[in-house]
Amino acid sequence: MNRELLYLLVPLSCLVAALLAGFLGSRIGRVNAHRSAIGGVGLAFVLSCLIASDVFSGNHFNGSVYTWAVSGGTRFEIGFLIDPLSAVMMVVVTFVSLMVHIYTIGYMADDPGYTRFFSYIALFTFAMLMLVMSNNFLQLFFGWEGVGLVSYLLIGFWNERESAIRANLKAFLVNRVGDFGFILGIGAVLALFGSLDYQTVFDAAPSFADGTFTGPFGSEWHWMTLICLLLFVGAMGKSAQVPLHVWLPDSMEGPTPISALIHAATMVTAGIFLVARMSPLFELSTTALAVVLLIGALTTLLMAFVALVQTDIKRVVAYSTLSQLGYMTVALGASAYSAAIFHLATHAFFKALLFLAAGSVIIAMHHEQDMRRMGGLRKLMPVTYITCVIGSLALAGIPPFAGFFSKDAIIEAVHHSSTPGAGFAYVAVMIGVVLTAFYSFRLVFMAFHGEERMDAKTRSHLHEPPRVVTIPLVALAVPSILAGLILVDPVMDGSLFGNSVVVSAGPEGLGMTAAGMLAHAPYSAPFWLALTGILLAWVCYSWKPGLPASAAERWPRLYRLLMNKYGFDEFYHWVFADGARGLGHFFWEWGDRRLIDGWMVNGIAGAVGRAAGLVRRIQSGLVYHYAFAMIIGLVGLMSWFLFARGN
Amino acid sequence: MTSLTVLDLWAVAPEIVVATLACLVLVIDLYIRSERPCALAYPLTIGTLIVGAVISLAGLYDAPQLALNGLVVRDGVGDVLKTGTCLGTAAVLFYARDYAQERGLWRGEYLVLALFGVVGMMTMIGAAHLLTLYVGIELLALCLYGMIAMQRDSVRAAEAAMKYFILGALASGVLLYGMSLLYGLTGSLSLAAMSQASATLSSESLPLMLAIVMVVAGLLFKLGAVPFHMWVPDVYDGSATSTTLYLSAVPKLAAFAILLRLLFSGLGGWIDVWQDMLAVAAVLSIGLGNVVAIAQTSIKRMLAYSTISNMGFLLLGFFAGTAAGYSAAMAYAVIYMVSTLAVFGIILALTRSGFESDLLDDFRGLNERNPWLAFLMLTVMFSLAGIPPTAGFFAKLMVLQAALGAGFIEVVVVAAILAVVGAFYYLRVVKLMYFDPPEAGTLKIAAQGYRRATIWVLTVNTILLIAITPWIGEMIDFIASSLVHLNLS
Amino acid sequence: MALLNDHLLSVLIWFPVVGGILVLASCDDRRAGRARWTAVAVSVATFLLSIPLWSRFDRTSAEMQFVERIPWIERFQIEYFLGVDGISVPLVLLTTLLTMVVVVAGWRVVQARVAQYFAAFLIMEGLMIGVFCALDGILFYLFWEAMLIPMFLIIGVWGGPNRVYAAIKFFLYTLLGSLLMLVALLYLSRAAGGSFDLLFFHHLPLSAGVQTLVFLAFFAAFAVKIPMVPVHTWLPDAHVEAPTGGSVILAAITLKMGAYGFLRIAMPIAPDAAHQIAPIIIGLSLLAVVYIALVALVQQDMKKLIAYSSISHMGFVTLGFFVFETRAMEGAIVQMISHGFISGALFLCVGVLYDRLHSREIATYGGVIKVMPVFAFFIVFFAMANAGLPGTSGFVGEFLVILGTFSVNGWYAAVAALTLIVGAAYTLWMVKRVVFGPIQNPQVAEMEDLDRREFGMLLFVAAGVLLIGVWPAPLLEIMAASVDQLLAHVAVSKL
Amino acid sequence: MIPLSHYLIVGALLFAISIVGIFLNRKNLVIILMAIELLLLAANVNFVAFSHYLEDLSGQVFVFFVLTVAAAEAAIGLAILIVLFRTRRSINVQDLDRLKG
Repeated sequence: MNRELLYLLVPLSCLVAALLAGFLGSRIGRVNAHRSAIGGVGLAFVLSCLIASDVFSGNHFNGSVYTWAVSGGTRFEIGFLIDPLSAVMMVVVTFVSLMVHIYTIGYMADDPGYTRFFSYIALFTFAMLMLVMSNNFLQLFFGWEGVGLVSYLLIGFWNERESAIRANLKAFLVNRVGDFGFILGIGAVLALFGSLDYQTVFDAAPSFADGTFTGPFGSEWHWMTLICLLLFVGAMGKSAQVPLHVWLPDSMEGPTPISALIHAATMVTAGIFLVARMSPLFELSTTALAVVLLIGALTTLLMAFVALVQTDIKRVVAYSTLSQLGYMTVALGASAYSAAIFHLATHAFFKALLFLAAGSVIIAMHHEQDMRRMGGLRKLMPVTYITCVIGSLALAGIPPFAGFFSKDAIIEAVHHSSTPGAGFAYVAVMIGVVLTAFYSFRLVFMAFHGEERMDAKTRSHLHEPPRVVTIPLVALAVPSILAGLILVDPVMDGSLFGNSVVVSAGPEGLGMTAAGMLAHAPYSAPFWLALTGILLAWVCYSWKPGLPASAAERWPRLYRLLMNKYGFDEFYHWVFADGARGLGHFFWEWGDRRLIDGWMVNGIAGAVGRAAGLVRRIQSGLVYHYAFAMIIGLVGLMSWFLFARGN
Repeated sequence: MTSLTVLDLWAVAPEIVVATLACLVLVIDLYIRSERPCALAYPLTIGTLIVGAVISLAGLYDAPQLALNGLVVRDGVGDVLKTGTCLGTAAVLFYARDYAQERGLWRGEYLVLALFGVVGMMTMIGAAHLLTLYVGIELLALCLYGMIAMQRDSVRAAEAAMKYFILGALASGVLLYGMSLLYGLTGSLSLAAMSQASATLSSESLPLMLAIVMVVAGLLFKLGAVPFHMWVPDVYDGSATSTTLYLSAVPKLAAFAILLRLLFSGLGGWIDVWQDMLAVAAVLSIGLGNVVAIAQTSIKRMLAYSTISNMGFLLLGFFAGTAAGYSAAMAYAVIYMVSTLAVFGIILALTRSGFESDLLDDFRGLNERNPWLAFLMLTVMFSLAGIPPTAGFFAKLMVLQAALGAGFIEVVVVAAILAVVGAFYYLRVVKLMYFDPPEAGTLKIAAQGYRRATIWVLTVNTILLIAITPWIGEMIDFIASSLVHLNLS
Repeated sequence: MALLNDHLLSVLIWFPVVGGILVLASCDDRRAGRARWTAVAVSVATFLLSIPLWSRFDRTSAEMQFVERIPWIERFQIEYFLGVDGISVPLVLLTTLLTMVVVVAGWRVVQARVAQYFAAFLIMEGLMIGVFCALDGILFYLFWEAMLIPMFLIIGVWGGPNRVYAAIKFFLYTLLGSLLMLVALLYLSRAAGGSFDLLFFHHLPLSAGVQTLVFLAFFAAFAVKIPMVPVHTWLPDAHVEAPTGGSVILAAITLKMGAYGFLRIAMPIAPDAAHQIAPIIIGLSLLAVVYIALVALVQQDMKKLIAYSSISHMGFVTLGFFVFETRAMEGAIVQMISHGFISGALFLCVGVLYDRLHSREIATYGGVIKVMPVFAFFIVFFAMANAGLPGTSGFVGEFLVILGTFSVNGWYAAVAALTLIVGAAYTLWMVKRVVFGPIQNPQVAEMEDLDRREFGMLLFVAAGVLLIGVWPAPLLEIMAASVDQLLAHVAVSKL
Repeated sequence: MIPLSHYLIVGALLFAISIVGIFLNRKNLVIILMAIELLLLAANVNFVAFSHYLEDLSGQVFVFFVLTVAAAEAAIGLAILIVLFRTRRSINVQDLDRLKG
């Protein structure tokens, strides 16, 4: 079978599925809707696996499907670049998406927007695939905005909820801030390289490495730095890096499957993917890498702290996602792109797992999300409990779970990195390890251990959700345990990604192997830090439950700071939302209505009118006035001639 | 002193015919009484005018000819204008009939005065000599005074007549005084001789300037240009609408003619003296006319001010002093006459006994009452405002082009901007007809049947303003060709 | 057939005009049905007639095609001179396309003076096509001005409560600019020895000072029409008061006439002045992008909001023109077409709501999606297109303009790119308040979803938006040669 | 023998007087009619004087026409005056202000 057609089929099957479920959903009914959606995504998953195996046997592909437009000598193509990086992404995306599709059948069972939901997530898969499979910036941006759109639609899925539609608007706009940088980055790329095709750009990049221009105040700028920073702004938007992270926690307003698929596993990692994809460019600008590293480290640390105090089960996971994204970004900054993608993949699995687990708890609790009203669930919903613990262990980075390998790879990479700021980043990720372990097990202990704090009514019919919900949990638990173990060797010896990402300064050089890492674990700091975190969590939330409260009273200011998430939201709302509106009002009232319309337009009209009234009064109706006027005119003309013209 | 020849008679044939037939009408009206007023006089009058038109047109392409010892000239431009005058007057009387009958104006004298007015205009048009010029002007003026004053029971008409009379007399006095000075300076009363004198007499001489200023002032009064415009609104407003129609539409041709005869044929050598005067008058007229028209509530007054601004545009073409300018001005005069005929025709058609539709508010919701008349009115309004594709646009286009061609670009820009102000009050009429609901009372009035013929003529008259567009070039060529023999510089 | 071969443009111009007069001839509301059907027939026929323009157009040549040239007023060398190039063809097609939609849009909504309504639109269609085809200065001006009359009546007769003010403001605002343009045309013809041939003007040597004056005169006309800040204030009023169809035509086509004027007249005739004044125009364009966007943000009236968004988007067009860069200019032209579709569609959407509740206030609505899911789909789609979402036509223009501008000046591009944020902000905030959220107003709960007619017209436009968004290549192909030639011409100084 | 200038000065004076008479007079319309006659006379004086000094008769012929016209004007003027008086019961110039603006 012709390869291109195969590649084309992957996204298209999802698109068709989406259209079917979306436009004909009401006709063909719920069951057929979800069948078609799952069928489409399933097909995409199978094909992705085929393609992946084909790619790892060395068949890469880079070609265009059709010419989108030709303008000013620039060809804008739609095309695919199939290499290990995109292959891995495809598999991860389609797999998680498939799991979420199945899970959704149970989770959304009694929701009126059932078919709409399926069409959305299928559409999302399509857009995400377009993004990862693209071989040029245009299509990348297309997918980029596409996932943004679907995320917008899905966060606001329950569109009669004020909070939901506020959250989705916020998400879209914050992302647009990122895109603002992104599109300028693309503009810079086009201006510099005259092409938007990855290969052309990457080939040409080294020759432009030292190209500079004078920025504001006569400062010297490297083109590469500018491009990379602009592109990274886009990445910050999508991957919710500080200070553009504010939309992600609110996005939890969306249904849980979405939080799992879009806001944990796939979409938010698009930024990471972007930077990894652009690694040939970023490698040329140390400045950019340093910035990436710094932002990553900050995100890791700040968000992890916030996660400590959250009581909403989904928000805890959300902030942990932010923190983990920080890890990946740090890896990118340390130019350990492979490690970043590695962590991206494992994180996709266990974070999706955690979200779905949280989701299943939420179903069982009848959409109660506050952990303070849970507890003791482990007896009632064992499957969920076990899978959730697996996820948490993976997240905390306890060997031999998936998270351990990827996170360790990152820590090692940062440890050995020469990027400016690596030292700070190293400390940050180390602290991050403790916090991660702490908040993830805090969740476990609060939700599943201790006495039952829910009301009797809820308690009475608490039970394990149906199989469509648990099967995906189990299915995701498997890679959460094994993915690391399997993948770590090919990643570390660089055979997995090959040359699809730059491997110069990555952990590849460190000769790490699965066996080696496992053996080395008991003697490594991260391992013990993680255990400490878990222990602390046990102490605070299982052994001495009073402790956190007293701690909160002990340091009230710190506590409030964390509860307010450092006040980013308030600040943005005050400056941007209110600021823009205020400015708009001012411009409209004073600029348009008063200055232009009031004074200029209507002012002139009024003046003419008044003049008319005035001149009109000269027409007094008295004949001698008329005669007088005539004489004046006559005399005027005469005297004008005598004096003005006479000499 | 050469003796009278047939050629001389042929040269003044139109005037003679119309004058004699006018007397005939007078006599007939005196002796033949009929139950309906003017049952015989009216058709005879129309006939007279048509005959006059035909005779004028008959000699169109003959070589220009001075007659009666250089008192009159018969040439292409004269013939065209005379034809226009006759036909225009015919249309006027046609529209005026119902209205005048309902107001007891429809008497033989009315028609006779109208006819003698036509004779006066023809004399003005054919004048080659200050004497004929003056006699023509006065003949027309006297007829107009009479026609206005004929509405004996109306206070307003009497007042209008009196004002017109006083100011008109003043103006013609000034004109006459200027003529006397010219006579003294050039030693002749014939325009041809005057233009010869321009070779010797320098334009810097003070008395000449005074003379020209006075003459021009007199002419500007006849045109109704600022600062000699004061009579226009009051007279338009006070007279019976039929009379307003008569005095607003047709005499503009004659006015153009005397401008041409006196300033070009006679004083052409001193163009630098009168050019600036006309420029000033033109701009002032456009400005004042357009601005003050905005403040009017009576459509007749509004149209009076619009006349003032339109005469300003006419002057804009004329003062350029080029061939293009004169033909532009002449075309402007013709097109303006047609538009005026149409607009007053519509007003008269809307007027019914006991209901003067001379207030702007009477046009409210006309589109509801009578879409067709509303549409005709719309066309005329846009034509007067100079919006394409109407003839009015081309008229303005030509004068602006002429003025610009003569290098008066600032004047053109100012005129263009003032035209925007002008557009406003024409739009207001459209607004009243189309955007506003009709007033309860007016509906039934308009519901009465009009004379079919009237509507038909009106339609032809108005649609002409759009329909001419494809052939506007031919029309301009025709007018220009009638001027060629003046071997304009 | 020979008629269609040799006089296609004349047919395109005069067929709808004559059709309009025919509709007018059946001039009373008792026979409204016939008027409607005739109107539809005429508009569809016109569209079909305009297809050969696209199919038979030679994309490789930048010359004028389908040229018709016969003397009209010899004395002034005014000619009946028509012709189209790659820039005008898309605009002509846009006109014929949207007129169909508009005719359908006014189907049931307009009950008073039906015949006059449809006649006005048909006549206007012809005149607007004339503007895009005329190559003689006076002919251009004739169409340009004559088009005001039907628009004036449409706003004034079928408009909202404040229609009189809006209509007169619209008319006088435009007239003032236009008359200055007329003076400039007259001046040029004097300089050109009497001819009014625009293409001849293109090669007319002019001194720097003259160019500046001429350019400013044209600028007065076109800037008002586009409209550019600060002469834009007629647009919100006109849009708000005009009936749906009027708003659609205004936004979709009338505004484009101004932009087209820059390309066809102002820039090529006064290239040096264009370069000299470009910074100011770019400044105004960027002002439009930001300032107007902020103003749009705070509008309470949907139509006003969309009107302001139109101004903001037209800012992109002028920006694309005056950076003198191929991609930017082609992007700008695509933006013109796409904005035609999108803003038109948005006005149709508002119209749909207005027909149901007779309110344009955003506050009146909320939770519309509950009762009108199909409609909600469309309005969200068009809103996204308005916010420049890739895959829709709105993206193509903005993308190309920003890219092209960046290669000229990064800062311009940066300011322009702010529209990604603010543009999304005002559009989606409106959507949020209108479409989503709980239903507060009980009347909203009674609203019915789209009927077949509305669905059809919205689908039609949506298809166009999507097509251009996914595959703009043909559109760019048809204009490429002409744009290159234009830029080459403008690059050469006349001094 | 009297030089031309004297006649011209007389003419000019008459002209000035008549004009003043027209727009200074607030009371009686008849005075205005008289002033108009005076105006024409002023011109006539000029014509006669010029024709005499130019030895050209046409000027004096012109004067005859002017006199005729003057007579006609007087007639019409008085007629209008009477109409006015009939409707208005007054020939006061200041009362002529119905039409204005």
